[in-house]
Formats: sequence, structure tokens, C-alpha cells
Amino acid sequence: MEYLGLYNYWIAVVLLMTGFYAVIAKRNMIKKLIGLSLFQAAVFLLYITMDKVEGGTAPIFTADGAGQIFSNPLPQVLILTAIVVGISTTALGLAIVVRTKEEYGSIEEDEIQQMDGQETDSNEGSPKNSDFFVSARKPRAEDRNV
Amino acid sequence: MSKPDLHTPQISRLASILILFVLLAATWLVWSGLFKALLLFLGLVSSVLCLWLAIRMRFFDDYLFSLPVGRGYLRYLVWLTREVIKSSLDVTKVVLSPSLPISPRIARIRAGSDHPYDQVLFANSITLTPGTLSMDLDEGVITVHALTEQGMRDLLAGEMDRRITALRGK
Amino acid sequence: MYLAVALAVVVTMGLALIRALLGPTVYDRVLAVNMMGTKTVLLLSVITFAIGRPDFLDLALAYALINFIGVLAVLEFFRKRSELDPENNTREAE
Amino acid sequence: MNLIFGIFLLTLMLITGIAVVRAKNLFVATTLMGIFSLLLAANFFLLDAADVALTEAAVGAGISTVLFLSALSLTAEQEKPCYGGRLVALGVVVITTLALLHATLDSPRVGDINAPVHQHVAPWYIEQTPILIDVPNIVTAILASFRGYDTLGEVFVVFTAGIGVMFLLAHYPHKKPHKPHQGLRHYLIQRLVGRTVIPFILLFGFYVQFHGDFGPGGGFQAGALIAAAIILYALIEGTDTALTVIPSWLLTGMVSGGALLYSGVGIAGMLMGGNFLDYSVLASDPVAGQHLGILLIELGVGITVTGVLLSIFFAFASRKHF
Amino acid sequence: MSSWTPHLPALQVVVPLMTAPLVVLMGDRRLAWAMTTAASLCALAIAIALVGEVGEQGTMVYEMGSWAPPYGIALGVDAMSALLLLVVAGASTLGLLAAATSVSTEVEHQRQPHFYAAWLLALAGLSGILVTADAFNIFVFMEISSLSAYILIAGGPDRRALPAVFKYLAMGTIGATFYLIGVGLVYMMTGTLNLADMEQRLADVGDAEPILVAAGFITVGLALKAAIFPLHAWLPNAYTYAPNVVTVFLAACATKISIYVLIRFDFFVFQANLTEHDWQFSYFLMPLAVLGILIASAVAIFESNLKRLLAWSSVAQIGYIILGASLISVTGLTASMLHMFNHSIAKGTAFLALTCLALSISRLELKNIGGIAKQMPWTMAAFVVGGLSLIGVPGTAGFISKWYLISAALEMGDLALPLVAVILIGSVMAVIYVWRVVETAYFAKGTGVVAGDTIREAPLAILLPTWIAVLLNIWFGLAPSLPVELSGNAAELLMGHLR
Amino acid sequence: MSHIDPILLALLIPAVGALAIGIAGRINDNLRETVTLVTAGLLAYNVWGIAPEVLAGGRPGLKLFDVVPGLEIAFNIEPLGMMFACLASGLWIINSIYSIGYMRGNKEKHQTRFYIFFAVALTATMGIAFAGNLFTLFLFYEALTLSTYPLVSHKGDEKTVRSARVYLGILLATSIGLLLPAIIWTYSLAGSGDFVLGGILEGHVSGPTIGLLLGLFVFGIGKGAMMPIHRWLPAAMVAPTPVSALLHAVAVVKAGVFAITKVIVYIFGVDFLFAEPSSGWLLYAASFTIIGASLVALQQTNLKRMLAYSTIAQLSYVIMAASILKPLAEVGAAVHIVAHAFGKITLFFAAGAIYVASHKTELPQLAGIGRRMPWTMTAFTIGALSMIGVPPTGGFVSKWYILAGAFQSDNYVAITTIILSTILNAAYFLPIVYMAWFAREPEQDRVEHGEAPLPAVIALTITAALTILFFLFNAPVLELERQIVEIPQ
Amino acid sequence: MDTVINIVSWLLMTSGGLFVLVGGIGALRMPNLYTRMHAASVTDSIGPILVIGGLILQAGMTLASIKLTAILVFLLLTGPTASNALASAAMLSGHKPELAQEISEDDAV
Repeated sequence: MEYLGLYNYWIAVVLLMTGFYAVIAKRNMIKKLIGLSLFQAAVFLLYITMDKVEGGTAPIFTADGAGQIFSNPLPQVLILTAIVVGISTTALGLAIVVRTKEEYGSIEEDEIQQMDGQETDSNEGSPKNSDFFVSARKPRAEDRNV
Repeated sequence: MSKPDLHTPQISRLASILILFVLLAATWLVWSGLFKALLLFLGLVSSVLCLWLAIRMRFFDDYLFSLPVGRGYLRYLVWLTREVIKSSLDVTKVVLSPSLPISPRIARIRAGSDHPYDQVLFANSITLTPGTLSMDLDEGVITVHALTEQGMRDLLAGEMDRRITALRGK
Repeated sequence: MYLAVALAVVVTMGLALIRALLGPTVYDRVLAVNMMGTKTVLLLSVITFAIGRPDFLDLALAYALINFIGVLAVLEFFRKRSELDPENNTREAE
Repeated sequence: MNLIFGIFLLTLMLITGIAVVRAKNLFVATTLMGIFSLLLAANFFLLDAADVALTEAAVGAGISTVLFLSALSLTAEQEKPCYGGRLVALGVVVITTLALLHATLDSPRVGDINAPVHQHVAPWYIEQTPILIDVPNIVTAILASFRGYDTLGEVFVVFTAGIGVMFLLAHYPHKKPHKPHQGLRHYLIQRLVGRTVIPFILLFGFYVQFHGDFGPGGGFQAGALIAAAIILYALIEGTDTALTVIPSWLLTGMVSGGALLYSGVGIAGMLMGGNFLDYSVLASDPVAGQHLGILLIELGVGITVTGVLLSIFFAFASRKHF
Repeated sequence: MSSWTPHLPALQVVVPLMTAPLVVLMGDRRLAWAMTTAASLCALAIAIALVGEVGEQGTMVYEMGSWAPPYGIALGVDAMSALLLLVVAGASTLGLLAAATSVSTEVEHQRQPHFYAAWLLALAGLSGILVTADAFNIFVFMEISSLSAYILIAGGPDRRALPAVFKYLAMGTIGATFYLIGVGLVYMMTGTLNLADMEQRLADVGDAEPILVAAGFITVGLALKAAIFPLHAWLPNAYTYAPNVVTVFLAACATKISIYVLIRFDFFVFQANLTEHDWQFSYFLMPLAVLGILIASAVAIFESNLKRLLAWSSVAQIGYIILGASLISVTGLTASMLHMFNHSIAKGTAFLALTCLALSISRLELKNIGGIAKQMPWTMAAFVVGGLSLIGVPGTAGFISKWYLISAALEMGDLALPLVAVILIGSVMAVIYVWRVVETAYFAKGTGVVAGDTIREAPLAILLPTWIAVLLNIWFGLAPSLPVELSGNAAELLMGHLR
Repeated sequence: MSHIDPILLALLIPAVGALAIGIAGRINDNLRETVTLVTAGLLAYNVWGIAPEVLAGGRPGLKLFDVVPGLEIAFNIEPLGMMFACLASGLWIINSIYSIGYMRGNKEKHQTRFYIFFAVALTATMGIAFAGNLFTLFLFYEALTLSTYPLVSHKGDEKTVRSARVYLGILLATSIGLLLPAIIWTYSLAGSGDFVLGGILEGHVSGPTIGLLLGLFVFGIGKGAMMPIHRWLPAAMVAPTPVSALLHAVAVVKAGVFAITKVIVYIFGVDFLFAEPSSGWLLYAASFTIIGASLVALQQTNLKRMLAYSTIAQLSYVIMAASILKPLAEVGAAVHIVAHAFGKITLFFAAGAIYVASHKTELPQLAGIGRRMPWTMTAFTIGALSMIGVPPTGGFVSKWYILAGAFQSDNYVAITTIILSTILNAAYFLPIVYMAWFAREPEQDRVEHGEAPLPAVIALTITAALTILFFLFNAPVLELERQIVEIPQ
Repeated sequence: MDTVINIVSWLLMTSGGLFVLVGGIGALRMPNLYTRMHAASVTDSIGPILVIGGLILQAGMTLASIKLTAILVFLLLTGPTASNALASAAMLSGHKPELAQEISEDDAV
């Protein structure tokens, strides 16, 4: 039983690292984001695990139950915020992925890297600006050459 | 068992709105369970807001929106529950028997009622009963997938369709 | 007694999870997800009673709702995909 | 009992998590991620974190899945196999894991009432909340008042994400003839059921919004639920129709307005002689002031979150496909 | 007005924060720029006022919502944060002044209000990190600043900005989450989030494993965000493909704020409580700093893209800052703080000059700027001054911090010689990479310039902020008493805290 | 004008002059050159005006401001600096005259830039000369390096730029890499970097550290061109000749040896160093440079490069003299700065004049040129004699003092070096002189040309005259220099 | 009275639990998608009805039972809808059910 009380932590740690692994090892951008979500979710679990008090209950007063033991509300507050931060990051990341797909036609990082590499090797004079932005820029000689 | 006449749009629309409003307000009250002035006021505001959104969403502009009111529905639900239990036991038997005696069937069934609401009720009731599954609802024709031949036969007997059609008092 | 029910539900969730992992098609997985969603609703309902705080049923309600939207989003996803990519829509997972 | 459930659910989570990473099909990974979120939320609930569970359910299982699916339908569904770099990654991960596991050995056991976390600060909150703020939900009291500044930050994080997605996706490079987005219009069952439940989901959202003081919930969860309801509408009726219901100017107004409302309450506290985000000065009675302040800022949170989540969803959903 | 004085720490964050939604609501790009600049100027004024206040009354504490610190969130402004507040607000203002001319060439008109809102959020986020005294609040504002930084960078006109910013996003989020894990572990052992309270309560816990691991996670997480070698992989491309003014802003302050948090956390929370922590801190960071200086400078020497060249230089300069901190002495920390200040001025100037260049040249490659100094004398002169400051030539701001850095290194006994050697080799390498650019601009034939690129001197509106930065370089090179005093105070504060 | 401190004025005049030249350059070439000359005149007037006070034992000082506490920009005029300032400011006038002739004669481009940076370089030189502490010295030292870079790379073609890169690279690298730590080290050891007669380091440092610190200083001051960091000087010869003449024969290189001397005298202190064996290596290093550079010079075929190596050798004379660490030798070192300045500037002027008139740069081409350019070659001869140290030229005076100092300390290494190098000097200068006057002009590259433009001729005549005059009237200089080694009255 | 209600509710809940379990087993055992959906629908229809029914009995006439009713209604409304959506999606992408034999009874209609 001594270590059973740490089971939550251990799962959180292993999950954390599963997500972390996905972020490092995967080349697919969406997969990376999924890994990132997993990673963050595991941290949430780590925090929430702390708040539990044996025999306690969620920190909300009820009309009748005065003198109850409450679990710690503070980690919950923090994680509420962290969840929001997580989804915000994910949303932004997805937007970037979508734009990347539109510009490169791929969301695999190594393929993209390859494309960028070819760009500078073969085609140096012409910056491959996203067509998105060309309208915003003054027409320039290099663009005309392309 | 007076149903609002669906063919006089003005009245039915207003009635639908009112019914929805009452339902929303009542739901708020029973969910909240707190009868403080502020919360009651907020409940009113919320109900109105929901209603306003529903109107903006044009829920009342066509016939697609109506709510199940009336005793007939209750009776139907009781019947349906019985059916569900019955067919659940059937499926349980199938699942638990070592040989897994399934004989999947597909059939197309035309719903008895023209009213889309009834058709949906029909389709969902089919799905709700284990052993049968509505896969598609198109112009009143429901494609049904059944786990066993027995289940399909039961369905094709038409009991359910009859009861639903009867609900609208035809 | 709540324990027994909850346990049954949890075990079912485990079975559903196995189905989700086995696939073999994406639809099987979605089915499993949907199952897990409704099972979670049940589980939560039972647990609120088990721990004596039935006021937390809101959670179960929210779950029921969210799960539904999730499945519809999946349907919409398939619909879009079949619209865009008609040849490739029989593609299966793994 | 909690322990057994906890262990069971956690194990399921672990399996799911690993499956998510191993899945080559991104759609599968996404759906598994949905399962993961559900399990996580259930775990939160077991660990007495009702508010967090509600949020995780609404966000992780709901909004997040929808967003991932939207992005998937705009990109690719299959992950391409990649080679190399795994060993390094594995090495890093193993080292980090060992470090963390090592750290946990000295950690207080789960549920240990003598753990340091339960000795400091937290008891004060539990003691003082009924006196100073007088709302039943301590989490809300801390979230909205004691640590209201964090929550202000949180709202602005959401706001930032909204701005960002709009910045990246809400404008089109070339106006091509746009085919109106149909949604599930031809799916009668879904449409009808959807119509029936949408008003109630909305109502439930408002309920969560305004009952944050009393039970799990609050502006953020409400925002997510209301947004979910409207997303549901967009799914069944098409994005374009949904945009006529909630026009984009309204969304922008909500995105900015909520954030302004929140910070405006803070400024009001300042103008009325207190510090920033001091609600006690808003009314003659400090507790009433706190109530008013919490109500207003939760409203601000709800408005912004709804606005941002919807903006993000619409930005993805109405993006043309490549 | 004086009644507002106690509110200054809050206003520093709230003013830009609240302007952001207003900018989005207005929706007009010119108005957006004007409002953003006004807010940024306002922030600068507040920062200056704060510097004065901190000088007079020491650390300023502000209780958010009037809740006392361990329970509520407290803000605290001391010399260290005041110094960096100046940097942040100043860099933002200069960048915005330049943006009036530059942004329209890179960001579509209808997207500009969002762009400026993101800018304000970045400003608010960075300021928020600086003023807060709460570990979790740091995380929240770190995320505001990071997310807005991602947006700003993704606004770059080159498509390569997208993978670059994605990498930044992934690594930045991992960094922030590592920080969060660390804070969580510390919280687990202390039950508090307020930094001061945390330190006190840590004394009871001492060297418990979770604390040690937490220290590790916080350090690594922040090192990721601060792009400390070898965790800098996201930085070069992110800076290269961002819109030019964004690079000005972010290069001047973004990574430094993470270093600030790192130093603050380490000195105000861990150092006094953990045995041998100073030793570990030093011996972990010092080699990284040294390697960072040498390797990044070497890469910069062979880089042909001007922005990436400067970005690599940033990685190297971060090495100096870390090196100063890793000495754990008053002089070392003074040098570190001072270099944060001076490097932002120097790098800001250099990037501003590149912004001017970019108005005429579509591709900022070395070979494209041959002989450009003839057509753009003011721009290139500004670059030269910025470059000299990077090298650390006397008379420029960069020299002062190098002086302190070497002084600090000389105090190190056995390590003195190798450290001085590293600093100096780094400087010499800086000579090389800066001079490659200067030489090309002044003497090379304009071979790479594409015919049809009309090269003329940048308009006054953008030269003005550039030259303000140039003058700042010289001013703080000759009369650096303000930053020196502030960083000296900060260093005293940090070291005094340990005794 | 009198209420502005003359020291400040000495800095301001060329700085303002630079601005004025820039403005004038936009208007008219003549105006620009007038402004240059006026500036040079004003500066010389101002600087020479300070001299009597210093001569009388005054030590005017000026504290500008604290950069940071303990690190101040301060000026303090002592005899060595006074002499250096007088030299540089005086020669600037002559050099400006010469520049006008040279630049116009060669139709160089960017003349305005040239004059501007020349003035800036002079500002830096004045700063070095009057610097009151190490920090100020370093500040202006770097300013000098940077302001001369555009002058060296003036031509702008690839070869020039490459050479200029070597120039800048070595000077900046040594100053940042060695001098700066040496200075900071000094500050941290002694607590200040003020130039104080007798040194400030005594008691703060001992043993081999002294040798190390001295090494950092000597090699850090790359402008002193000790081997093996001398490469920048020949590289700098790609500059227009006026630059080579004033800067790389006088201002820049002298700033180097001046700074080294100053460090030895005012930071270490002569007596302190003399008592310390670990600094002995300096003498050997200087001797090695003298002999080595002379040998290299012997092999050169390009006139300016030969002159450059000669300069390297001559600079080490100063260093060697300073490192003998005897009062007479220190005087010799100071005097040599002056004497070599006159001689070498003459030689460069002559080389430039030859280039302007005939575009000849290589030694063999010079055969018989004496007949076409008698004035120039006469001046060249005088300069060469001064380099060798033949009376009645300035070179003799300084060599005399150095030798005397060497004998005073029985320093046979120094004595041998001086004798040997004199022979070598003669060996590479005399053949040129002989060839110019007596050899027949080669047929194949015969160019019809006369003397260089008049301003150039005037300038080189003046400096040649000065070389001889210095032999005759060196009393004020000697008086000034004696004060270095004695406590002022 | 209480004991009766208790016993009934336990009964309901236990049988509900059993049905759920059966559905889970079925979902695992069934050979293909559509047949699995049948098994799953056991857990979606009878399961909630029984379990929540039991809970309602436990809660008695409180707000909780109203919420439970709401949950049940919601589940029963959305469950089949979701199943149908899934089946349609599967059909849409050409996922053909394996059939023992096709009956098209209403071809006559």
C-alpha cells in the first residue's frame, strides 16, 4: 500500500512522457499537437492528484453539510486556468498547421524542411512568399522575375 | 388531445414559442432549485435569451420544430420501454451464446406518417430498440439493419409504426 | 451496491476501449468512443450518488451533451471528406 | 472505492494515451484523444475536482475534438512514417521520466491529509470564503476573487488565441466562388433532434454560467457549452446559416467585450478606491460587492470564451479546402 | 496623479492589456496603430515612473484585489523588474514607431488590427511576467506573451514563417509546461505559490527530492523559452521569418524575460534553501553559456541571411547573460542584468536597421546588400553602431556590459582566464560577423542587387526610431549610470538575498 | 574661446571640423579643403598653445564625466602626451597640404569621406594623447581603429578590402582580446586605471603575473606592431599615401608605441618593472622584431611595403628603448617617436609623390628617378638617412639616447640590436638612394613626368627640413621628455 | 417502504449494470461494425433506463431526480441519433454491411 498512493503520480508521469515523446519524435504537425495536448493533460492530472484529501469532497459548501472535509481547491483553480491555456495553444497551433498545409501541401515537418532546402538551393533569387501575402507587398523586381 | 393545427403557421409558431418558453423557464426552475430573486431574474433572462437565439436560428419558421406533448406519447414511451427490455434480452441471449447466432438483415421500411417528426421518432425508436438499427432516413423510407432475422420480423410486423402513426390522431 | 454498478460500467468502458484499440475501421472506434461517452455519463451519475453529492449531476448532463456533439462532428467530418475526396472514402484505419 | 476506480480508470487512460501516440491515422488519434479526455475528466471527478472535470469534459472532449476534426478535414488524415530521431527522443524521455518518478517517491501520498499542500493557504481559503465572499463554491471564490488576476490572464489567453486564429485564418487570399456550406441538412434525424436539444443546451449553458457560485461551473464552462450548442447548430444547418444567426461582428464584439467587461470591473475597483480587481468596494457592503464583482467577471469570461471558441470554430469551418 | 502612483505596477500591465480588445473593436488599421503606439508610450511612461519610484522607495508591492499575498496575487516591482520593464516598453515603442512604415509591406491591411492587438498582448504579457510575484501568475502571463509572439511571428510574409513558428510553439509550450510541472512540485511541498512565501516555506522542506527535480524542471523549461544553448533550435528561424518590426521587438526582450524568471526563481526561491544549489546552478549553466557563445557565434559567421545572422548572434549573446548569472557574484549578476539591457538596445538597433533595409531589398541576403551604404547611408550607419555595440566597442552600450562581465570573470580565480578567453573570443567572432555585413554594405560591388529594385534611403519616419536607438546606444555607452545603477541594485538584491 | 578648456577644444576642433568638412563637401571642393586646413591650423594653434604650460611643469587635466563610478572619461596632459599631440597636430597641417596635392593629382573618389574620417582620426589621436586613464585611452584607441578603417579601405576594390579586413581584424581582435582584459584586470587589481607617475600596480601584483599582464598590454596594443602581430601594418599600405604617411607613420602607430610607453611608465612604473625579472622578455621580443622586420624589409620590392616593415622595426626601437627601463632610454624612446615621425612621413610623402607623378610603386622602377624628381628624392634621401641614424638628421638624436640608456644599464642585447639594425637599415635604404640618383632609367617603362603637384612637394620639403631641424633644435622636446622620468617641479 | 424502494432500485441498477456489461461484451465479440452497433445500443438504451431509473428511486422526489430524468431523456434522444449518424457515415463511405440474406420487404410498397 505504501506505493499504491503514488499510482496516480506514476500514471501522470508516464502519460506526461508519452506526450513528450510524441512531441519530440513525431514529424507530423498534428500529431505533435496531439502529443502536446496529452502532455498538458498529464500535468493537469499531476496537479489535481495533489488536491485530494482522503475522505474529503469537492470544495463546494452544501446547505446541510457544515464541517465537511474539503479537498484542496487551489490546484483546481490553477488547472482550470491551465486547461484554458492548453486549448488556446492547441487552437493556435492548429491554425498554423492549416496554413502550413495550404502553403506547402504537407504537414510533415521533414517534407517541409526538404522543400525549404530545395528552395534555397535551386531557386535562390525568388523568395517563395505565400500567395497570401503577395497582394500586401509592393510589387518587387524579384517577384516579377519569378 | 387538442393539437395545434400545423397548417396555420402563425398560430402554431406562436404556440411553439410559448411552449418552448414555458418549458425553458420550468427547466431552469427545476435545475436551479434556488429561489433567490437574482437567480430567478437571471433565469428569466436566460430563457428569453435562449428563445431569442432559437428564433434567430429559425427553429419556428418551418414545420421542423414541434414538441412532444400529450398523453399518447407517454403511453407510447411505456410501450417502447417494454419493447426495449424485450429486445435487450434477445440481444443479450445472442451475445452471450457461445455460437453467436446472428443473421444480419437489411430492409427498407416506409414510415406510416408523413410528418417528419413522426418519421424521426420512428427511426429513433427503431435504433433505440436493441437488435434493430436505422441506418438512413430518406423521404420517409428508413433503411433498417437488424441483428437477427427474428428482430427484423418483429419490426416488419408494423406494431411500432402503427402506434406512432396513431399518436397524431389519424 | 453503487460500487457493483460502477464497476460494471467501468469494465464496459474497458471493453469499449479494447474495441477502440482493435478497430479495425475508424467507425468501430467512433462507436467505441460514443459508447465510452454514454458509459461515462452513467458512471458519473452513479458516482455522484456513491459519494453523496447528487448536486454534481450537472456534470453528467454536460457530458451527455458534449458526447453527442462530438459524434455529430465526426459525421460532419466524414461527410466533408466524402465530398472532397470521393474515391478515397473507403480508406480504413491502419 | 475511489482508489480502485481511480486505478482502473487511470490504467485505461494510460492505455489510451499510448494508443494515441501509436496511432498512425490522425482521425483515430483524435477520437482516442476524445476518450482520453473523458477518462481524464472522470478521474478529476473522482479526485473531487468537479469544476475541472466539467471543464475538461467541455473542452477536452468537446471543443478540442471538434477543432482537431476541423483541422484534419483541412489537412491530412494519415501520418506519414518517419524514421530516425526516435532513440534520441526515447533517451530524453526516459531520463525525464526517471527524474520525475524519483521525485514522486518523496511526494506525499495521494489523499494524505498531512501533505504540505493542505496545511498552508488552502485552509485559509476554506475558512475565509464563507466570511469574506460567501459563495458556496470555494473554487469560484478563489478563481474569481482571490486569484482573479490569474483568471483575467486566462481570459486574455483565450482572447489572444482568438485573435491569433482570426489573424491566421479569417481572411482569404483569393475570393473564389464559395459553395455554401451545407452541414448535415440532409440528415433529418440529426437535424430534428438537434433542434430539440439546442435550446436546452443553451439553457444549460446559461445555468452553468449563473450557478458557478453554487456548484461546479462558471463563465468558462458556460462559454464552452454555449459555444458547443451553436457549433452543434452549425454542424446541422451549415456554417453559413450559423453565421447569419451569430454574425461575425457580433462575435468580434463578444470577444472584445467580455475581456473589456472583466478588466473594466477591475478598473472600476480602482476608481472606487480599492486596488485593481477589488470587488469589495463596488457596493456598500463588501460581501455584496464581491457577489456583484464575481457575477460580472464571470459574465465577462463567459462572453469572451463563447465568442472566441465560436470565432475559432468558424474560422476553421469556413476555410476553403485545398 | 500622485494618487495613481501606488497603482502603477497594475497599470503597467492593464493599460496595454485593455487596449488590445479596443483595437480589435475599432478595426481600422491606422487607428489601431495609433492606439497601440499610444498604449505603448503610456507603458513606457509608466515604466519610467516605476523606475523613479523603485529608486525612491525600493520594492513596490501591489496586492491584486486587495488580498494579502499568500492568498491573493501580489505584484512586486524591484530594481530588476524595473530595468527590464524599461527594456520591454522601450523596445515595443521603438518597434511600433518603425511599424508605421514597415508593417504595411508585410502584413495585409485588413489583418493589421489583429496584428496590433497581438502586439499589445505581447507587451502586456511580458510586462505581466515582470511585475508579478506569483509563480503561477508568471505562467499565465508567459502564455499570453508566448501566444501573441507566435501570432506576431506567423504574420511574416515568407511562408517559412509557418514551420518556424510551429516549432517555436511546440518548444515554447513544452518549456512552459515544464515550468508548470516544476511549480507544481514546489507547490506540492510548500502549499503556496507566492514566491517570497515559497522561499520561506522551502526552508522547512530543504533538499527533498521533489524540490530538486522541480528546480531542474523549472530551469530546463525556462531555458527552453530563453533559447539557452542547446535549446535554442526554435530561435533562428522564428526571428528570421517574422515581420521585421516583430523581430525588433522580440529579439530585444522576449528571451530575456525568461532569463529574468529563471534568475528570479533561482535566487529568490532555491538558492538560499538548497545545499550546493549555487554550485549546481553554476556548473550546469556555465558550460552551456560558454558553448552557446562559441558555437552560435561560429554559426553566425557563416550565415548569409542577415536576419538569421543576427538571430544566431542573439543565441550567443544570451550565452553572455547566462554566463554572468552563473558566476553568482554581485559583479556577475550586474553584468548579466546590464547585458540584458544593453543587448536589447544593440540588437534592437541592428534589427531596426535591417527593417529599413527591408523596405528596399526584398531578400535580406548578404550578397544583396553589396554597396548599399551609398544609397542608404543613414541606415547602414545605424547598423554599424548597433554592430559595434554588439561587439562591445567602447563608447557604445555593449562595451559597458562586457566590461562588467570581464571584471566579474576575473574575480573567479582559477576559472578567470578561460572565462575571459571565451568572452573575448566571442567578441572577436562578433567582430567578424558584424564586419562581414558592414564590409559588404560599404565596399562590395552591388552584384546581388536585382535590377529594378529601387534602392533609396528609408523614409524619415522609420529612420527616426532607428536613430533614436542609435543614440541610446551611444548615450548608454557614455553615461550608463541608470542601467548600471539599476542592475547593480538588482544584483545586490539577489546576492543580498542569499546571505 | 578661452573659457572652454583647451583639452576639450582639442577634441572638439577636429570633431566639429569633420562635420564642417562634411557640409562643405556638399558645396564645393575648395571650400572643403579650406575647412580642412583651417581645422588643422586651429587644432595645431590650440595644442601648441598648451605646450608652454606643460613645459613649465603644469599638468592640466580635465575630468569629463563618470561613465560608471570609478570609470571616468578624464584627460590629463603629461609631457609624453603633449609631445605626441603637438607632433600629430602639427604634421596634420603639412599632411593636409600634401593630401590636397595627392588626392587631386590621383583623382581619387570619395574625397569628402576621406577628409571627414581623417578629421575623426585626429580627434581620436588627440584623445589618446591626452587620455588621463586607461579607460579613456582604450575608448579613443578603438575610435582610432574604426575611423581609420574607411581610410585604409578607401579604394574599395577587392584587394584593398581584403587588406583592410586584415587591418581591422588584427587591431580589433588584439585590442578586444588582449588589451581590454588587461585593462579590466588592471582596474580590478589596482582599483583604478589612472596614469600616475611611478605606476599604480606596485604592491598589487607580483611574480609572473606581471610578465603576463605586460604581455597582454604589449600585444594588446596592436598598433605597436610587435611581431607577430605586425601584419596589419603592411596590409594598411593599400591606403592612399597621405593615410600611410600621417596615420601609419605617425598617428596610429605612434599611438601604439605611445600607449605602450605610457603603460610602462605610468601604470607599471619604470622602477617597479626594472626590479621585476619577469618583464625581461619584452626587450628580447622588441629586439627580435627590430631585426626580423629589418630582414623582411630587405626583401621587399614594393616601396611602401618596404617602408612599412621599416616602420615596424622602428616602432620596436621605441618599445625596446622603453623596456630598457632606464631614464635616458625612456627619453630616447620619446624622442624617437618624434624623430621617426619626421623621417618616416618624409619617406612616405616621397613615395606618394612618386606614385602621383609616375605611378611607380616598385623599387626597380625607381632607377634614375632622382633626375626627374630632384626635390622629392632629396627629401627621400634625408628621410632615409634619418632612419639609419646618420647625423645631421633627427634619427641620430634618438639613437644616441637609446644607446646611452643601453650603456647605462649595460644592456648588451640592446646595444647589439641597435648596431645590427643600423647596418640593416643602411642595407635596404642606401641602395635605393644610390639607384635613384645614379642608375640609368630603364628603357622599357619610361614615363615622361616631372615633379609631383606643388602642395605635395611643399609638404615633403617641409618635413625633410624638419628632420634636419630636429637634429639642430631639439631642446624643447628633450626638456619635455626629461620631465617624464623626473618628478615635475 | 424505504426497503422496498431500495430493493427495487438495487435490482434496477444491478440489472442495468449487467446489461451494460453484456453490451460491452457484445461490442467486443460481434464480427463487424453494424452488428457491434446493435450490441452497443444495449448499453445506450436499456442500460441508462435501468441504472438511472434505479438512481431516481434512490433520490426520491428531489431536484436530483429531475436532473436524472433530464439526463435520461437526453441520452435516449441523442443515443439513437448518434448511432444513426454513425451508421450513415459508415454507409456514406461505402462501408457495406455483411448480410446473411437481404430482405426487401417493402419493395412492394
